[in-house]
Amino acid sequence: MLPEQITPGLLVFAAMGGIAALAALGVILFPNAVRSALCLVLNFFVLAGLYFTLGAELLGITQIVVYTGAIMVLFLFVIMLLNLAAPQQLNEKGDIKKPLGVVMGLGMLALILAQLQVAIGKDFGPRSEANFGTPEVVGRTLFTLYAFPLEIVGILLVVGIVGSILLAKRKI
Amino acid sequence: MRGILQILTEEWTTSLPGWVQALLRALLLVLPLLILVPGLIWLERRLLSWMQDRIGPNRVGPKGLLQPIADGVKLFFKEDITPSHIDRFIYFIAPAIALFPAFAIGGTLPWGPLYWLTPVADVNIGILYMLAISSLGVYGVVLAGYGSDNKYSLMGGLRASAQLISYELAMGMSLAAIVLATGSLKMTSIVYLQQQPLWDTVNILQNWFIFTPFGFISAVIFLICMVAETNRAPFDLPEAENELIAGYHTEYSSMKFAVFFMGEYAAMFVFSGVFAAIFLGGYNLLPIRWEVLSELAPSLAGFCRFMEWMNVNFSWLWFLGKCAFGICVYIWIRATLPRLRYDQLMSLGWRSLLPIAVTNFMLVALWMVVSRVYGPANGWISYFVGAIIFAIGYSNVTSASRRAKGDTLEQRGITMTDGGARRTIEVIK
Amino acid sequence: MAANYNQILYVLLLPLFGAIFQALFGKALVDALGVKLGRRVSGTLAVLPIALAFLIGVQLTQALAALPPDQRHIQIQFADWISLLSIKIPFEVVVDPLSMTMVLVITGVGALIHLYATGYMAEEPDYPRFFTYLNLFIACMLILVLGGNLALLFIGWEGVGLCSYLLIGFWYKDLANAKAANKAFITNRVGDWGLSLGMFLLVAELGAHAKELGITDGRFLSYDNIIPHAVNLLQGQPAVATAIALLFFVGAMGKSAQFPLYLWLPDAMAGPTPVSALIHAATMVTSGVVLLNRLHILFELSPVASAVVVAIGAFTALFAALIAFGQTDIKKVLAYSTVSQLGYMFIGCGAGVYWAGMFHVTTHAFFKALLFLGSGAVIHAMAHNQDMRNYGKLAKYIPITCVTMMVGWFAICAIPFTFISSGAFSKEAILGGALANNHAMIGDVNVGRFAGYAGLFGGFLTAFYMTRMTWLTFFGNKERWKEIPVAHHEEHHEDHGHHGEAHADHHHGTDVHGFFYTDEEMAVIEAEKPHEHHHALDGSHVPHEVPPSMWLPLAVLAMLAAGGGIYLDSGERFKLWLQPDKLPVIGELSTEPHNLPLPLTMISLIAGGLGILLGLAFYYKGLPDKEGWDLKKWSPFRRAAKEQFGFDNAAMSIAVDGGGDLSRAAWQVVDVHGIDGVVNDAGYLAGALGALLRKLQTGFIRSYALVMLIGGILLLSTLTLYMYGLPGGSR
Amino acid sequence: MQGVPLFAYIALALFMFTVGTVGVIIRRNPIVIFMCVELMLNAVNLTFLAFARYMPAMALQHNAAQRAQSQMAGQMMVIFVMAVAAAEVAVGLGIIMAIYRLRENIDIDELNLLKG
Repeated sequence: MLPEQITPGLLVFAAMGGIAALAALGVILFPNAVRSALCLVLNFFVLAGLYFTLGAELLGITQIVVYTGAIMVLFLFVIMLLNLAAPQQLNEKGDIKKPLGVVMGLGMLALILAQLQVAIGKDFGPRSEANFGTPEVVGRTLFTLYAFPLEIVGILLVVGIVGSILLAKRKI
Repeated sequence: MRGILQILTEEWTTSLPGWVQALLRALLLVLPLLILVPGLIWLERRLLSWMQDRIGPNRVGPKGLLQPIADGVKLFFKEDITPSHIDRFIYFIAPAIALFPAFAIGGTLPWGPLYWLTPVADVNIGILYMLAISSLGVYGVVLAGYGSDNKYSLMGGLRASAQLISYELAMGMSLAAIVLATGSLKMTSIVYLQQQPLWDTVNILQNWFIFTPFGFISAVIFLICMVAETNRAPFDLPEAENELIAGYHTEYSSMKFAVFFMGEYAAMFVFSGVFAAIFLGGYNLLPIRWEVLSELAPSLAGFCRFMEWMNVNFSWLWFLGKCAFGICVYIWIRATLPRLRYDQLMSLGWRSLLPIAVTNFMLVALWMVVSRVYGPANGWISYFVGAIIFAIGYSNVTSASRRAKGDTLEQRGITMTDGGARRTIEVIK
Repeated sequence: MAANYNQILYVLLLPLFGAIFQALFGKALVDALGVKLGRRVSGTLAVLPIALAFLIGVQLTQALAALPPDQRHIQIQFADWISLLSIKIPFEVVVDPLSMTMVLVITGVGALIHLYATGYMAEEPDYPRFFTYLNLFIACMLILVLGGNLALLFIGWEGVGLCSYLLIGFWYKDLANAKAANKAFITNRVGDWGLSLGMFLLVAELGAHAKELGITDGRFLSYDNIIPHAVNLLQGQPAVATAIALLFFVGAMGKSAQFPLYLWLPDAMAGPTPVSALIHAATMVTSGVVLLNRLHILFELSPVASAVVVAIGAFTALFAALIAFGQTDIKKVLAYSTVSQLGYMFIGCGAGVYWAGMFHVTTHAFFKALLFLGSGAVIHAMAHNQDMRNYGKLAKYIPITCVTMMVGWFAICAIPFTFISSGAFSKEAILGGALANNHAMIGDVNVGRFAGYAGLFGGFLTAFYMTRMTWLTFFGNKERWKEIPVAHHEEHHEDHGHHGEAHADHHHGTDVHGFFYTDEEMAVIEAEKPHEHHHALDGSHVPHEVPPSMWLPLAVLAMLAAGGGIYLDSGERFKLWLQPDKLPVIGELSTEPHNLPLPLTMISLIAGGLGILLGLAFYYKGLPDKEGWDLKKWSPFRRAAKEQFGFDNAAMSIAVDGGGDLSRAAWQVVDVHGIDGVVNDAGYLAGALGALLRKLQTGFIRSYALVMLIGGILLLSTLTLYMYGLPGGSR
Repeated sequence: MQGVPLFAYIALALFMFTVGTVGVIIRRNPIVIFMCVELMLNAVNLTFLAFARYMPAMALQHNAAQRAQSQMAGQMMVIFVMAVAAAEVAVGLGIIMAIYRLRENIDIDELNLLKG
């Protein structure tokens, strides 16, 4: 399960994974929502890099376009819009939920790790073809085998758009 | 045809280690950008003053050519003011983020048919990469606006985030039409396809996308969107000086301001390059296929060979020329058009550009299907018939909605929230 | 000629696209182009798909006719539709002589009637809606006849029922029309009940014996599985065969207006006249005959069922013919005549001469469409007054209509040896088949033969009442609309009506007026009732001939009615086309009866001639006093006939009042005390439980998340314990 | 990537998921909670992709078509997760904005309309 030797790839992964993990921690530790959001942007950006290392180049770039470029900008927009009117910070007073939540979270981490010990053995290796993440291959699969889910997702997005417009408009 | 440049550089470059090659390619992109930015500033000021019938910078150096250098020196030595009560980390990182995409976008631009020199990385997902990186540009502006702890800056940042997201969609859709037509996201193959016969029929001309109907529509939409994406007039609402002082960079001074400045001009340059590569035939000088012409007119064969030679060896020059043309268009637009109102900006992006881009995309699909089955002529006929149907439907819908809702903001149900006090903004027609 | 039978799909889809186009863009078109031009364009676009479908149909029919007779059954599967575990129902289309005959009738006559309707409905504000329904009807009818399995037939069957409902109630603001539409729809449900039960029974039987019969593809509803296998399946079980056949016949009765389910058809005349011509005379009502033809193998296997078919057909033919004597509304006369003619078709089908039934369907489509369209022209000329008592001497004013309608009259009177009376050819075949054969037997009684005699008498009646109608309308001694009694001016609305005036004082419980309206709604509807198609008819009225778009279809149909019979009959053309060799079970059937004192044609000639002569004798001088505006002077027979011999009243009071009482009883006893009690108690119980449980809902989302996480951890711990075999778990 | 075991990717994803879960519980700002949900979704995406790239040895016994299908399934899931997440964010932020407009406050502990 653990690597036998240190390779350059491992070092790169360690660096990226470390940044991603720290950024993830930052999301929940910064009291300021904008900094949380920035940490999340960093996390997503590094994740895109990790997708590249996994060979999924289209998904990596999509991750940047969708998450970093659109979703997180929306988050920032909303945070700033709400701040614009109400500059006071939300007070993050501690209560019993905080320590309990952390303990429970660590418990979950430990339990799942224990499961993973058994589940992931040595017989997993990077066995997919190298070009499995190119636009051609992904597109071909998406529009043949997964055409119906794609259509449904399209409908979902349309409904989402209409819904958010309805929510945002005062007068319809 | 091998040119001097090829003979001189190919063997030497390809013999270097891979990472050195990559570094070399990156330098070949970034250095010209950095060098050209002061020139651009001079060009803009001179051109703008010429269009506005005044003289412009003319004191430092011949024709004021050294003015940008003087400005740079001034900016370097100015006092660097940092406001108190700010979010320091965000405040400092914002200019860097603003500069980053401008340089990163250029990574897939091909400057010539010399694969070992350019582009920096000819990735499979070139256009997507370009869109992804350009979508990161908004962070610089938004964070600058937020980090400055200034109401006007914050509003500028807010405006920028909404504006950039809105126009990115239309931009992506307009490029999607081109991607559909070429079948590839690679910049080099898009340029290569533009060297094919025009409209699949005219053998002697190159198929620059701006000459095809769908490409022309895409080009117009892309042009508008790229102006909006670079926050240039008439879409410079994030830094509208008469409403927001200077918007997101109100609180920046000295070098940090210079970095924003540089980022903006670099972005203009790079977007012009993207426009040139996708719509204007890339590094080709003229939309003429010389080898075909020389077969048709043997008397011109020598001239054709010469032109081909020019094309190969000075491709970077033609490409730069097209970029310069794009920048002149930027300046021309800035000199001509007044700034849009915010709701006009949104309405233009969402209600005009996006539907047109999407329709164009679908029409390209129609054209491709029909022309593959029934030949190019029928393909074009179906494209135009579809376009006319859409135009009629679109004009009907818009006129109906205008009749139903009226033209003022209030009648259209738009109100603007502004710092707790809510008021409906009336528009005087 | 190698034809591409896939083109049949165009025949199906063209009218459908027409309907969709009319529905989506018709109104916009009329708005955009202005009323006059818009309606013209919209009408043209409604006629066009039908005409195109007709042309394709002709081409395919020619191709089919070129094939040898035993290859003329082509079944094409276009797509999967329903695919269950063991039953597969594809979207399939059958191209054979039967379906192509109907396609030609539907699209040919349909196109003519569409054309006619563009003129007839020119004043109608809801123009595109009308053509939407009309095109949709054609599409559904084509699905009905072309569908390759019973499920598709059922779709078409319901579709035409729906279109019929929509079109009868086209002027839905007039309450009587809405009620007539409801009546038609609800009466048809009875038939559909039979059809669906028959279908289920047949499928259950086929499915149960699929292995023995060798049906492997699971398409139990498809004709190419039913028809070859039905003999093997049902030969040994006559009771089942009879049950299935009778259930299908119930379906056919509903759609084809056989006694006692004929009730809706006369009321259906409330719809616009082109609708009456297309749906309630030429096409939809014949779908029962088509069904019997399609599944004739089932009826061949069951002489009892055939006898029932024959008996009901004969009774309907006579009963409706008698009722027609008491009608004063020109369209009602034609409606009862339609019911009567449908009875003839069922006599043919029951007697085993299925092709003759279809033959009569075809000729009837020609002359009855002609008669209806002609009556529409008359009504058009007479300011939408439908009462024959107000007509007279119209031949002078509307000569084209008169001539064409005379052709129709002559065709329906079925006078042999005249060669232009197309009804004669088909009716001879039907009656000959009934009299010559002994297929329809119950025990030792040959029901078919009695039906044949009844049919001969019916021919006499037909000639009589049709002569009455023609003479009252076009000839006589005076132009009676110039002297309508004052009291009668108000009364002519009644002819659009539902139950007629006899029901005005007849109470149906609280819901007096109809099935769905309350009194308040009624009042509103009455107040809003449009009057645009009820112009006053008074002494100063001058009838005008109809426009070309209306008399052109009349002329074409008149030619068909005159020449169609002899063309299709010469050289047994129609018989060889539809049924080239003997039937699979009952074998060869003769249409030449030997047990009559005179040849059949002579008897028919006498019956028809006598009918015409008697009619002339009665009505030559115009309207006799005994049928005048004063109902008190009428003879008892005629008054009874006007009220359908009391049958309508009886059926209505049993079905509507009885049903109402039953429902009220169910509501007040079963529902209020039984079901509501249980439901309410359950509600109280749930409410009490909820009141306890709501204490748990604090409303703090984070607490919920925490609890969820704790639950997840508990699950994970169990799993881990299990995996590692710690105390309490086992590996 | 060369030399990186599958476990490394999965462990990183697991860590991100845990952080997201804890964040949902301990933070009071609904927008941050939302971001934590996104974090969890991305952790799952990473898992999908890692498994898509690292197939078990027994997968090699399948025929080519099955193998291709199994290596594409993970990416497809990621695409759908992204699309659903985009829709979710659009609607969710819309709801937060609407709540803010209604109550001038978005503290999640003040929003207890769900209280029974």
